[in-house]
Amino acid sequence: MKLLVILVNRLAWLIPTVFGLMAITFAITHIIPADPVAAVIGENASPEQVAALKEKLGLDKPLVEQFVIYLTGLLRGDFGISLYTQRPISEDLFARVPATIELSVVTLFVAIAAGIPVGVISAVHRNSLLDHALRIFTVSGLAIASFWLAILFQLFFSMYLGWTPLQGRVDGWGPDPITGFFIVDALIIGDFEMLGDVLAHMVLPVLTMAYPAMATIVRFTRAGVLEAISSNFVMYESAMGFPRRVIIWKYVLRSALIGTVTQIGLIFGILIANSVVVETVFDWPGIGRYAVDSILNSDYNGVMGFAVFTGVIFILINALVDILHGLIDPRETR
Amino acid sequence: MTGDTLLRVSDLKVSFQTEAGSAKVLDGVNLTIGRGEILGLVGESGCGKSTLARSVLGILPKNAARITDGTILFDGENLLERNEAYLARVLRGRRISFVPQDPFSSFSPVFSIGDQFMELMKWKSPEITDAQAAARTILSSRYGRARRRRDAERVMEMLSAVQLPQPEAILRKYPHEVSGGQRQRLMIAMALLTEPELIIADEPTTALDVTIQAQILKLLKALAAERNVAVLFTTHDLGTAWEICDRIMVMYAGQDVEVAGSADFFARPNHPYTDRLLASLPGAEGGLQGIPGNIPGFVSPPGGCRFHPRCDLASDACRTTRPGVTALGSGHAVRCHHPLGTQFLKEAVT
Amino acid sequence: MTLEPPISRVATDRPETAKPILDVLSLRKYFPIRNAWGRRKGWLKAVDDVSFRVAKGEILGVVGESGCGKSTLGKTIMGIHQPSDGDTIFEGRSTANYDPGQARKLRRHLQYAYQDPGASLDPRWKIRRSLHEPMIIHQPELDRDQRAERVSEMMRAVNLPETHLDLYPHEISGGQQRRVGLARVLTLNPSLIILDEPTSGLDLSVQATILTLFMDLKRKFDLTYLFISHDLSIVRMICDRVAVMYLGKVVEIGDTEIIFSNPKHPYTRSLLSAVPTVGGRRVTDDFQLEGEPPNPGNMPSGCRFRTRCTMAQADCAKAEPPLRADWPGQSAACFLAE
Amino acid sequence: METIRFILRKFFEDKVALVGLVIITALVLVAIFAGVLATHPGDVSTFHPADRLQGPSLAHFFGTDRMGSDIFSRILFGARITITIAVISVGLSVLIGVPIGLLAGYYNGWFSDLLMRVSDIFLAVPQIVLAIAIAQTLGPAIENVILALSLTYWPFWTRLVYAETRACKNETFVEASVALGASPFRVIVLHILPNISSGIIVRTTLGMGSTILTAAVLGFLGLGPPAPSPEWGRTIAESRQYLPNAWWYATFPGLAIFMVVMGFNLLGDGLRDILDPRIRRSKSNDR
Repeated sequence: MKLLVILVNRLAWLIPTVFGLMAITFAITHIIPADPVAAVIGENASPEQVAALKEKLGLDKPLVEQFVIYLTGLLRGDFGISLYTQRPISEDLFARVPATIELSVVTLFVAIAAGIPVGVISAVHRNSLLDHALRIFTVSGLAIASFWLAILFQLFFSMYLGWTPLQGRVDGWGPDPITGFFIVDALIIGDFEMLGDVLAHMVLPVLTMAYPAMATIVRFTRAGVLEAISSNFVMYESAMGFPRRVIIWKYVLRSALIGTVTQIGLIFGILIANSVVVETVFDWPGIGRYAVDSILNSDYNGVMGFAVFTGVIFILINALVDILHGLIDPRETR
Repeated sequence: MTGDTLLRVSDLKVSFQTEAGSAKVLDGVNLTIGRGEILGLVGESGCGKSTLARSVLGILPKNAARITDGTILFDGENLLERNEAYLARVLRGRRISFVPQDPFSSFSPVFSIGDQFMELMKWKSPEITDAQAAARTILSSRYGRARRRRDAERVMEMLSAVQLPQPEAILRKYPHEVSGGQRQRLMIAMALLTEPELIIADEPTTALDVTIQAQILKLLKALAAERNVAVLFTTHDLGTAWEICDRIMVMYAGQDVEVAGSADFFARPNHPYTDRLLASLPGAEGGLQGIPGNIPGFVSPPGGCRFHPRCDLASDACRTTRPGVTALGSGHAVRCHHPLGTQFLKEAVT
Repeated sequence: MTLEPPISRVATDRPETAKPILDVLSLRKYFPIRNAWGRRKGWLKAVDDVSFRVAKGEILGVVGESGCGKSTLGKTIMGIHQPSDGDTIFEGRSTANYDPGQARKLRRHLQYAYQDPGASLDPRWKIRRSLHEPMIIHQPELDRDQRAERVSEMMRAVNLPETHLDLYPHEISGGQQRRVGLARVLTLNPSLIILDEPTSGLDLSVQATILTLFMDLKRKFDLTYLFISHDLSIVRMICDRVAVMYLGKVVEIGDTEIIFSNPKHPYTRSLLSAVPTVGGRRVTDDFQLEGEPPNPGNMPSGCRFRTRCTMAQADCAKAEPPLRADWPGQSAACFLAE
Repeated sequence: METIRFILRKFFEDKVALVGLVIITALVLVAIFAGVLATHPGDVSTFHPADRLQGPSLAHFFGTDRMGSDIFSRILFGARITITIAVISVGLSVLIGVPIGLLAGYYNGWFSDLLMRVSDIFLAVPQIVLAIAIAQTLGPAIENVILALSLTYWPFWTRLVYAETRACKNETFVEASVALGASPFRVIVLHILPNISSGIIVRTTLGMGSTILTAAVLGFLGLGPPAPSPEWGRTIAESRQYLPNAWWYATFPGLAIFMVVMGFNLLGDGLRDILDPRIRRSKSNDR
């Protein structure tokens, strides 16, 4: 019953949030005193050229009308036309989504698989030498600029040691797109050589993105475990002689994780933010790379399309995380 | 005292490391419990009664607390010489079990009550022999279907013994879905399920309302008698101690000061602290009297008898030497250089 | 609604000039119960049609178990909660028609001492500053020295050394925090103090000294107390009259000795029989009351106690029994009480 | 007074926080005295093409860039830009966000709800995404970076202060002050704000770190101050085409970012432990 409520509330909240996001991006492009037209055709264009372009882009209409056009377009999945390539932005974005999702999912998996045990161990051995070492390691992960880390990795592992490919998603063309996720596609066609190549290309981008994400997971897990470990039920279970590993890895960890599941949204935020620069450095053909290309080409529409698109994805992920939290926390659902 | 001695704590000293220095929280405490006996451990907050209870269970915080001296003999074996694995596997939960003060937070909020009962039975079922429990390894921790079924029957029997209505429904619930009184009944059920010889109950009714407290005390008293389980019952409430205890021991600032049979304890207090404590009870004869002064700190406690700064009868001996045990007959013993004894009785008469 | 017995019937140690200082008239405080959608699906009737009168100079005890509404009652009288209905008349003035801010100004002489005075003091303020604050708010005409003088006076009254003024709340003991809490409300020269669970969490030896202090201060400052407590032995010892609450209702009210020696309401009887008495008969031998109070958001019809009452009959489910003043110095809300 | 002494003593006990404090102090000093400390103070705007892409040496500690400018000196001047961006944009966000959060948290009503909904929408999207959009629209300039960061960062403070105000409002001491008749202004300014201030201070410190990182990303993407600005992120972006030979070109500016952000994070973590009143209380009550 309560779960249904969470579900409906979250979904109902989605609509104003997405609407608000669109209002913000519209405000950025139309209210902030900047002249996109000038940026496209240069300072020296004649007034007639400017007027023509404005009309073509719909910039000569009243603001409200522009907003309505903008909104209805977005709701149809129409992000407008790229000022640079003159192609529909949504086409380009959707074509690049699988690359970004594949990278993010693998990264998230690596970060969780490494971060949770490290967080638990760090908390259990609180204030030990190990804990201090891990603390320095995680604080570093949050302090490092990921584009710099990416470059250092490239410099060392690819250029100096030659262990990993320098950049790109795969050598050559990659598997024929079935799902668009190269790992899955390589598995489906059973081409393990291809799979190895795909994985080799992923190592560095995944490590770069996973480090700060893992650092965040370690911190949340550690804090959650520390809080849970000082609760009365741990004392009770120790007093009743439950095995220590059952107390820590079953009871404490479950309590700690339920509290921190809501932070997955935050971690996705970190991933999205980092994907922009990491995809650039590794020449990874995802939406982050698209955003950077748009910036370099002064493609306002492309940048805004990216902003709205990632914004909506992020909002959806957060809604899912909330619903997931409702599912696994008995205090929420019953 | 009923039967032979089950637990004998002798001269136990425990200190905690704090920022301010070493806090001597227990200062040579003695205690005995016979089989099937309910011993009340009474004292005000910070007297060390919970530390004593946890010392017996072996769950003092490892980093901060250190047992510096003394023995804890349980059924003849010194627990302080046993390693943690043995205590956790063989003693705790099986031969000595625990009823906590706060029944709400002592359940994990994210597992159903039934899950937590079965977790207990998985590790602590009375079917497991001591040898099996001691030898437990990660690999041998499987929980067979047949034993699970028998354990589930035990759980159901016990839930009806603690008078919980609709036991199946309760097992499916989560701890936040049942009331405080029911939670404490569940805690008592868990403590008894493993068929222990000693239950350590740490202020088990403090968090409850007075009518619920009466129900729980009644239940605990009846079940302990029925199953011949000894109970170490800590409380700050003298009335509660009167209700269910066979004997009562008073602690002050980490020292045991007096122990006596329940009736004797209230009728003939011999330690000045016990006497003043009874005089602080609402409705005490001669009007309400508190005890001036505060409980001393543990880092640099007063020497000798720690009550001496607040005691009218304090002499030089009290300031330097911890009084020995003076036996007054029929299990009544006091640790005081100037026990009130007969002189007090005379005053009370006049 | 039944009126209370006239004041003249009260016990003899009451002051001669027993005029009412506080009249509580059909006071109600309902909290909305919302379903998961945020819609109101009912009311939690924390205080439901409570009326009583407090005479100047007396101590009225309000007893009951957790969730019976006794703390909400105190806070509603104080104006911390807006009443849902009803009125409180303090020193002859009604507060029904004022907004909370104005009502508070009017009720400077009505003060509330919190259950946990440690938490009622700003943890980042030294005690001195917390003691000055009430006067800064209510008596801006006083200068710093005048306030300091009054603060010193109150610290002496509650037997605390003035050196404590420079400490933070967490640096003093629970008993001392209670004394500071009292000193704080006393600076405004109140005539009625609502004491909310003033002894809970205190050790026995400290509790006794605090109770002694209450009696001293009452004498010294000519105070009236509304004494909210779950501890029946303390209430019996210091209160002139006592009101017993169950699920938002006063089920019995009257002179302390009469109620404790001859309770009329079955709930009062159960409550009294649950209190352990050192040296007396043991509760564990003969306690009868079964079950726990029902969910206050979903109350039984008629008499609220009937689900646990051994005497309950069919009529008890039909109507709520009124508070009957049928006995000298004692009223009870039970159809069957004789 | 003893509070200050307490905090200082704690700083010296907590080595990690002390390291953070030292790094931040060094950063501020470097930013102020960049002109004095730099070995080639003119190299922010003058070029020596003959010396381009030289490795680290005594003449050029961190080597030279594609224009032959001294990277060490440029990093010192870059500290000025970094600190200006971080201080002003975090400062603006705090100034906007904290009062809104306080008011929305203290009062109940549709206006509070509206304010929180608006900040929720901002928070529903990663900060960098909106910042990129705004900075791109405004064009590359230091003041535009500051504007983009402030506009996207204030809702974070509103949310934080709102939550803390709500929690604080439920504390008994606030209820007690209201019951005494204290005015809302008095309660907010004298009771609530001081009690939530330690959280704000800690978050401000940590926020400086994350803002420096975000600003560096903007610089890296070419949305920061334009060339020939010695902004660290931009310098790293420039270096990419000269890898792997000119390894120093990318390494040292990145190291500078890392050190500074690390300094703020360590300081923030340390302050969290030092200022948390719960920790203080429990320690003073330890037996």
